[in-house]
Amino acid sequence: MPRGTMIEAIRDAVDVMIARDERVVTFGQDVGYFGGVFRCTEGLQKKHGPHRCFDTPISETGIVGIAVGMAAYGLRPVAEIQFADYMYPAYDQIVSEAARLRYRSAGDFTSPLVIRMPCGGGIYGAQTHSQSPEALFTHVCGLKTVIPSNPHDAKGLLIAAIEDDDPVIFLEPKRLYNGPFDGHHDRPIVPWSKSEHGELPEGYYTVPIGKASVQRAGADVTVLAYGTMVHVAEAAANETGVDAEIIDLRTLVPLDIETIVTSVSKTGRLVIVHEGTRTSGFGAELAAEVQERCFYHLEVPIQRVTGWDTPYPHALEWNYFPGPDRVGRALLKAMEA
Amino acid sequence: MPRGTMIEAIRDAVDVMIARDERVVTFGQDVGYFGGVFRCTEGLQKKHGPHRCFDTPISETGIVGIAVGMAAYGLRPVAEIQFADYMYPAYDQIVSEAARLRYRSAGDFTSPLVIRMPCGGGIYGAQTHSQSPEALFTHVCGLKTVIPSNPHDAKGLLIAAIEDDDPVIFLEPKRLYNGPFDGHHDRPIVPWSKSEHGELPEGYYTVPIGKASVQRAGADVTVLAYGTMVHVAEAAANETGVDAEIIDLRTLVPLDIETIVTSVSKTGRLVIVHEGTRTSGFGAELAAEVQERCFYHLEVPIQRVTGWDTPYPHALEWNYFPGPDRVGRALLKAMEA
Amino acid sequence: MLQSRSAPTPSLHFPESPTRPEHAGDYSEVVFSAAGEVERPAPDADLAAFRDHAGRLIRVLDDEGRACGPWAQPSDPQALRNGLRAMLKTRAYDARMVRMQRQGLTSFYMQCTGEEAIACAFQAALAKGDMNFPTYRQQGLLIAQDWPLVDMMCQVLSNAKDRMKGRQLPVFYSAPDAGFFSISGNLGTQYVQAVGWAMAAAIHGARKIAVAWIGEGATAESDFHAALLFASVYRPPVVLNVVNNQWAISSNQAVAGGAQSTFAARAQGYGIPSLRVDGNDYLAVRAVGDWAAARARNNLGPTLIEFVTYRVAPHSTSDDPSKYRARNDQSAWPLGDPIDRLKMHLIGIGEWSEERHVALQAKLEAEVSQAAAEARSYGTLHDGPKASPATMFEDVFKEAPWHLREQRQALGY
Amino acid sequence: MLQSRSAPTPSLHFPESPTRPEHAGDYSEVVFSAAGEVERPAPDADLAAFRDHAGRLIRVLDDEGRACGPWAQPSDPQALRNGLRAMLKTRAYDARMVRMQRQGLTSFYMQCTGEEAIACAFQAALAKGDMNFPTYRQQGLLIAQDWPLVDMMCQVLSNAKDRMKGRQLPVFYSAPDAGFFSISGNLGTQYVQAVGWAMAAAIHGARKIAVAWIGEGATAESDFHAALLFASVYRPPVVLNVVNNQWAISSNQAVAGGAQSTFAARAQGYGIPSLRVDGNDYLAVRAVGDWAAARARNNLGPTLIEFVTYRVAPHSTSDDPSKYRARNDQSAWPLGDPIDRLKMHLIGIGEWSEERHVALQAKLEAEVSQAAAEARSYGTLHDGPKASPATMFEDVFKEAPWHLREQRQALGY
Ligand SMILES: Cc1ncc(C[n+]2csc(CCOP(=O)(O)OP(=O)(O)O)c2C)c(N)n1
Ligand SMILES: Cc1ncc(C[n+]2csc(CCOP(=O)(O)OP(=O)(O)O)c2C)c(N)n1
Ligand SMILES: [Mg+2]
Ligand SMILES: [Mg+2]
Repeated sequence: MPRGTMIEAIRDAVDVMIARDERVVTFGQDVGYFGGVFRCTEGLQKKHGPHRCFDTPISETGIVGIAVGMAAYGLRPVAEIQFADYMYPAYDQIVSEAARLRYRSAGDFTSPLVIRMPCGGGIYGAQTHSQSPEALFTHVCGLKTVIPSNPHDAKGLLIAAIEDDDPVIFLEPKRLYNGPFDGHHDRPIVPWSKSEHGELPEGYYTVPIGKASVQRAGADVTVLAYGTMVHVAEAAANETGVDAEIIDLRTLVPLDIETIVTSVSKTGRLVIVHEGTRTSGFGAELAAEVQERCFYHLEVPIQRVTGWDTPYPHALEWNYFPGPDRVGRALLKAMEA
Repeated sequence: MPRGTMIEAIRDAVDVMIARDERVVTFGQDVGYFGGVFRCTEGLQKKHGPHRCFDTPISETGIVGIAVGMAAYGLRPVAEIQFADYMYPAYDQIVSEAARLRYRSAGDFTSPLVIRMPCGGGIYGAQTHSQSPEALFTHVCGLKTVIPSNPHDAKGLLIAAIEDDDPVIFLEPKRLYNGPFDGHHDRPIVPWSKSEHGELPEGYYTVPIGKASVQRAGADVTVLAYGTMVHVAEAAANETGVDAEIIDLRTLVPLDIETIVTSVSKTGRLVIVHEGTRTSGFGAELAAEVQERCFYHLEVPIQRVTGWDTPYPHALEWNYFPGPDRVGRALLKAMEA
Repeated sequence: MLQSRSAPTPSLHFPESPTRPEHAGDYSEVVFSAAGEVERPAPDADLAAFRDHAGRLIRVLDDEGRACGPWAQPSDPQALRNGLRAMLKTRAYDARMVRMQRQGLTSFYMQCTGEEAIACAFQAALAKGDMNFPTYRQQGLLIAQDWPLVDMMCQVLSNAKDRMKGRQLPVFYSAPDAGFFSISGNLGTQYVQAVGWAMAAAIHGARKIAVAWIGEGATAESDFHAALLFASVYRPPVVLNVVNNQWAISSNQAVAGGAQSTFAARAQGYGIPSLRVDGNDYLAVRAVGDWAAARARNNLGPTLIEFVTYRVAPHSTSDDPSKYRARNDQSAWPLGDPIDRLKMHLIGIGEWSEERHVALQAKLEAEVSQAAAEARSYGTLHDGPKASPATMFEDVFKEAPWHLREQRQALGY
Repeated sequence: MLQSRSAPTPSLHFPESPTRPEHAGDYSEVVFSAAGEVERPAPDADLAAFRDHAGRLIRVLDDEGRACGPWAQPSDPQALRNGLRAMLKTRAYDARMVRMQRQGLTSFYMQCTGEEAIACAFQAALAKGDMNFPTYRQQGLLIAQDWPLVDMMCQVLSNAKDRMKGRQLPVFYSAPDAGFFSISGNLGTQYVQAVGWAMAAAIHGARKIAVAWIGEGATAESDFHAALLFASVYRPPVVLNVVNNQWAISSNQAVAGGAQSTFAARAQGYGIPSLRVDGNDYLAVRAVGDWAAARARNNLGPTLIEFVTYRVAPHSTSDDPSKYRARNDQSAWPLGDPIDRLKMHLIGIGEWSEERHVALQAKLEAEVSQAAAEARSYGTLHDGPKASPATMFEDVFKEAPWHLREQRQALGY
């Protein structure tokens, strides 16, 4: 199986879909000629023409606004927001429009669009290039929220998202673009080409939205994670020796509750890990659901290991990031009781 | 003690503060001459002049944008968003600016503003006049989120919010403007003047931000509620005969965790009630925190009774609204196990 | 450089309505032009040719109801009678729906009284396949196409035949077959969507145009800016309509920035040609609509049109304008009533009469009554059949995921 | 009305940069005017007096470095030498900070090379108490006030003396005492805040003005519209500056709508007077800055100024313009270098010399080097002292609530 980066995976997915489906167009700031600041659309304008891949003005409101109109017309727009931190000007169009159009028109009009955005920290991007706002999407009914942790899933999920008839928020952990990252920022960087998780099949394929994957089987504690945190959790399990079952959620809404409940019913212990801020983060929803469904299986309190309730700081990035040390301590604590 | 409506309470609070503090100004759509579509600022322009109470263009972005600039200058702006459902165009200014200004400038500049907005359903307002978006604020560090359930608290909390040095989101359950509402929409409307909860002291006073109040003491189940749901929960307790302890949170962030933990440690059972949509709603945060802190006291799973994960429908409003029947069933179920 | 000692004390300007309940109505500040006075630029003229149009008012009908000037089109009496009929029917429909709301058959209603010419005449400039992105005050677009009144009424009544399944506030119609996009409760959002829809049509080489609609108050919203900007940059086949009816609930158009410059002028700042039109003049609206639609169809790019009109009715059934407008406000409005003016024109050219008018009015009222009776038979908001609670969980997604199925079951369905 | 059979196939316009790596640089499309050509309106002139200004370019220095035309102010050689010094110091500072970033002492840096005149000359028009709401490319505002370089560098290095406690990305300064508002990473947001700040000043009768700054690319953001609208409606003492440096990362100003109309033209659509100025001409910037600031101070309302300039450097240290700009792009830029032009002027009027210039340059470089050494001594991003992790939990709120205290303890502090 060939290997590739997450950037290549995303580019491939859009490329394959533009070629397969004349409804697919992609656009965003610097997306056209330049190919995006992370180069996820590099070469696509040259290959497919500006009417399939183009630059937009710096207006997230406008980017998502035209995407809703295009999707209502029948296209399959794939809009890029340059950083998830800059999605807020588009939030009204996402929440009030894309998410509700099918419902309010009882299916007369729909909004099958994809909004891609790099998220997460680990690149010294400080508070406006590091955010993980997934909970602001999961709270909004009508949106699907997807976040891959490796190139294979990124490509397959993005193709599935483009084919999906509902609006999909597609979060890309930017720290994973060029290689897996387990939180040990002081160790040498591993590229995807050197990682067992770096497989990137060619051509068209999909990874289903709504299905989690078990990244690492284990018997003692369940860990729910997504994006970068999947790799951090794996490192923490290996380093503590705790026999953790690590579930990579891949899709947050709709959630793969079955896989989660099966695992927690077995282990009786749960640690939830995410990079976004803690209060009202997506971990809260996971904890609330699991405590209700697995109450009589749980042997210890569910723990959340998350970003702190502060903006993402620049110099203190690694004090903010929930790294393998913090996750490892939670695993050990879960085993204590 | 005199009685008054929640509208009078809010108007009083702004009036008192404009008179006391030359830094206080209020503005929003239809807020000036007309006094707001819910009449919360009626008469204030006439009394204090247009420079203290004025109309704005229909731009929520602009309303909060100028409020941030004014607050940075040293004023105490009280901005009205006509319905919470229309706060999304202002979300960027709220999240990226008001909430983070103190942090990013290490206190060089601050943003002591209040954003008032009517929220919640029960008036046949359909999906864009009924929303309860509190969880979209509680997830944002740097914001305080307040929601009163009666005139006394509304006035005291609003004065406290205006005096607070941090940005405060002030949610006003519009179904409570003219009277308490226990969810029995088919029964005669009770005005605040006829309700024991209708007390409205005159003049200046505050209700502290960050303190919950025990609306009804009880021994068997704890109910966490806020806004309209406080009254619904009370009706449900009375009607089922379950000896519930109903806690009116009043402030969601910072949360009064002590009062909550004390109560749940005593009752061992918890039902959380809110009107907003379920997934990633504020109830999730409450459940996550309580299961962690009270794990060994909990005798049954924590239940959430919430709005469904759909937009708020017009004709089926009462099928959407989490009324006393649904809350009552949760109370009984909590007592079963 | 510091101010001189004599600098005035800093102060702000707070725009006020020209009139309030304590005054007499006064619209003398409304910039207008004599009928026939404003030139008709070539559709592909340079932006410079439009400069003055932003500050003037295209009018075809003069005070005697004669059509005059370069915007007068060859007379087509049948088309004009159709227009008159559409306006009358819209007014009759509004009157009936307000009554039904007062009777408690539904929760809410919004009229377009006085503004009927705008939607009715503009719709006549459109073709099958074009798409309007209307506000809540463009019911005329549907009625001008003879869209079934019963269908509209069922939406207003949220009854069993409401195609929106009782989900939307009354008047928030959706009718793809009529080129009528689902109305949003959020002001402005659809304005930029129309630009996106037009971009999509052009990308696919389809000969369809989009029409964006917005009130003058809502031009303050961010989406208005985004729409103008994207339309300016990509030049898609879209017509950008602004209905300036002087009021946004209680606030005068001055609060939306209408005192410093016109809404038509906004567009020119983005390099988009724009016109300002008497919105109570059916012939002017139709002529300008044809002209702008042709520009879009001929790949000449977007046009913004400001329709100057007056909101005769309250904002909605929840509103009471006596609290904020002069008592005689309407009578101070200088541009008259669109129905009266078209009627006068048709009578003047010998194509209509008082008798035919009265007869038509009666016929339309009967039609509306009959539709109302039928619609009521399918239920009303508080009475009779309506969508099953199970439908509440549909259409959130194409297929309901497990959590919505669970919630439906929890509700007992 | 349907399109004729011969209607062109619908298509969109996709704005392209005039030049890309495969072409030779070309800025012949930039609208400009000869030095001295553009009139100077009275500060309280009607909007009509500004119409043409949106499409022309105010320039004072001609190709020989002579000051000419109505915008030339009485010569003040010492003020001009101060300006030259500020620009040279800014350039030396930028060069050094890029080097420090390349040495790995910090994560990121942004230069303003070629744009120094704008911030340096504009700052000279301001008074103590006024407030700038800058973007990341207005370091000149601080340097022109001789704000301590060490303080700025400590912010860039996120070290122990960084007043922002290492929280912000490098160059996101904050300096209330210098009238320099905290920079946001979110484009555009501060533009409308400046309007609010100016409104607050006017409400309290304070004789202070606000200055809003934005790049031409970011004028696409919604806050730009909100700012113009609120400024138009309330007429507060604010100057609205747009720095059009032709590029927004990889996209040319045409993508921001600069090909259809100028950014100065936008304002006139809102009824706000606007001017377009050669941003590489220190004298022109200073003259227009004085003029607009005086308008604000005299309660004459907002002014928008478009500064036409060129981004010589990459967008940031993370950017590589060779991927999207012509190799000789800079040399095709017709408005020259602001430092060279002011130097030529000063030498021309006998107030400067090559020798003094070289000496000043050397002195400033030494000053910068010394500051850099001192700043490094307080630590760098990856090395040496910095803010304690405990500080991470401060300033989220005025007082940390229990949950932040708990989190701080969980981190071990
Ligand atoms: C985003 C948003 N903000 C506020 C409102 C509340 N609102 C509904 S209609 C209206 C006035 C609109 O005035 P205008 O655009 O002039 O249209 P008109 O009612 O005159 O047709 C307001 C403020 C809303 N629906 N959406
Ligand atoms: C809301 C938002 N969207 C996108 C970005 C990413 N971004 C940072 S700078 C930039 C280009 C800005 O160009 P311009 O406004 O012309 O300023 P210049 O860099 O040329 O000074 C972009 C797109 C951002 N910071 N904020
Ligand atoms: Mg209006
Ligand atoms: Mg730029």
